Amino acid sequence: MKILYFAWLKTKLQMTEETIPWSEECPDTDSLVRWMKTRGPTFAEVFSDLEVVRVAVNQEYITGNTALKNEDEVAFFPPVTGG
Amino acid sequence: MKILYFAWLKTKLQMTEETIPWSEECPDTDSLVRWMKTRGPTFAEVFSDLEVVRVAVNQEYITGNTALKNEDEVAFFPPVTGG
Amino acid sequence: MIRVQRDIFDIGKEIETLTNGRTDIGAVVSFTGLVRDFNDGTKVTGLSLEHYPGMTERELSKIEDDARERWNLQDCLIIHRYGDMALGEPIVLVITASPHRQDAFEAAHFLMDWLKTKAPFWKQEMNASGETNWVKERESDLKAAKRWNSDS
Amino acid sequence: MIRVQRDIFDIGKEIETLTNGRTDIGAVVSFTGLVRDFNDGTKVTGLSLEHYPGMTERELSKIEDDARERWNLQDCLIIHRYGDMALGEPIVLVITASPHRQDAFEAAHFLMDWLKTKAPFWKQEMNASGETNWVKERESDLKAAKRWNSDS
Repeated sequence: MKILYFAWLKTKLQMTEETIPWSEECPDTDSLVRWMKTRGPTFAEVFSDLEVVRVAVNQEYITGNTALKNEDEVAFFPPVTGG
Repeated sequence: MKILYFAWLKTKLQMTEETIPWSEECPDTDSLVRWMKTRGPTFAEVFSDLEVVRVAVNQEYITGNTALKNEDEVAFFPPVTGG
Repeated sequence: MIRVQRDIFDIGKEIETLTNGRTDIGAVVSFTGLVRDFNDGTKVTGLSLEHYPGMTERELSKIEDDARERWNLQDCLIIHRYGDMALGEPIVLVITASPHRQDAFEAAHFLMDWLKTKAPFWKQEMNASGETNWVKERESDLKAAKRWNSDS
Repeated sequence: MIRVQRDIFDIGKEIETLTNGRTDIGAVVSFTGLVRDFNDGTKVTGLSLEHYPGMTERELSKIEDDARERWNLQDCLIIHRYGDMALGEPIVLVITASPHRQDAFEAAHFLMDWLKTKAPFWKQEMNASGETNWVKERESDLKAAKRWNSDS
């Protein structure tokens, strides 16, 4: 799976993009977020308040837990501030 | 008094402007309109439906009967359709 | 600012002039009214606008003052043409500038709605047979103008 | 139509392109968002916009489709820039064209309100000390977007 980070998530994690192989431990977005929190203090901090983190799968906003496949693109970003 | 006509009032009366000396018979806009109706069939027709005739005195819309002086400018016109 | 003129105007140039060199404006809204080839189901071939010189400027200035009182505007321009106009030509331009988009949008909409029922302009349409006729007042314009009354 | 680009754009030219040669348009509304020197009481010296290529275009297209469904629009253009921008430069442009002004006004306002809360752009402001910080979501933008939901 391709994982993308934008805005302050990118700045804090010092990463714009990474590839994670799909595994049975992370079959959906909820479990992916739980796993993210275990990757160290910075990840734990970034994913601590899910109110300020939006999730998109294959460039579409998701509402609620969403199943993931190995070829999916998952993006994490803050509320948008364009315009 | 200077009297101005616009849009279809001007077309029907075939007149854009005229000067009428102030008289005691027409001390205000209501009496001026009454007098207008007596000037012949075209005038009577133009002033027959006051719902579609707006009146301005000295370039300000009036609401209700308004006193007139000899130096006043009185304008008669239909509801506006600009923009 | 208001301008009543016979000549055509350049929308882009007017927006440019209003915003040029300023860094405090966050939102600019423009409205342009154009001569349409159809009105009330009738084909139109041209338009002529009559106005009441003097009173037109007074009314437009009042409308501008009203808008500036109600909304946070940094600048405001109304241009209205009179005389003969071809299809597709602009008739009227309203530009509003504000720190916030809500103000710019509402003020521009208000300016158009009030101008439509207050500024002494009268449209005369020409059709394909060469006939001219005076455009009638629209109920929808009266309603549109009224809704800004209930606010105050 | 939507366009996501780094380059600056010319508002007048975009309006001209959209209306040129047409005689069926009665009303054109444009909205331009500009880089302001102040935000939330802090002096701003420059702006940088990040976006999510691919998703940005999808979201803007959806927003345009929504507007075209809700209002009678003859044309519609959204241009949004990304990258570095100087004070006073335009960030976003929305143009709507309709036979009627109510439709053009409402659709443009809707497009901006929805774009603000849906299109994946993120602003980073620079201040006089050379610090950069990510702009926070505004409660007022969420409210502005919500009012278009109750309509449907």
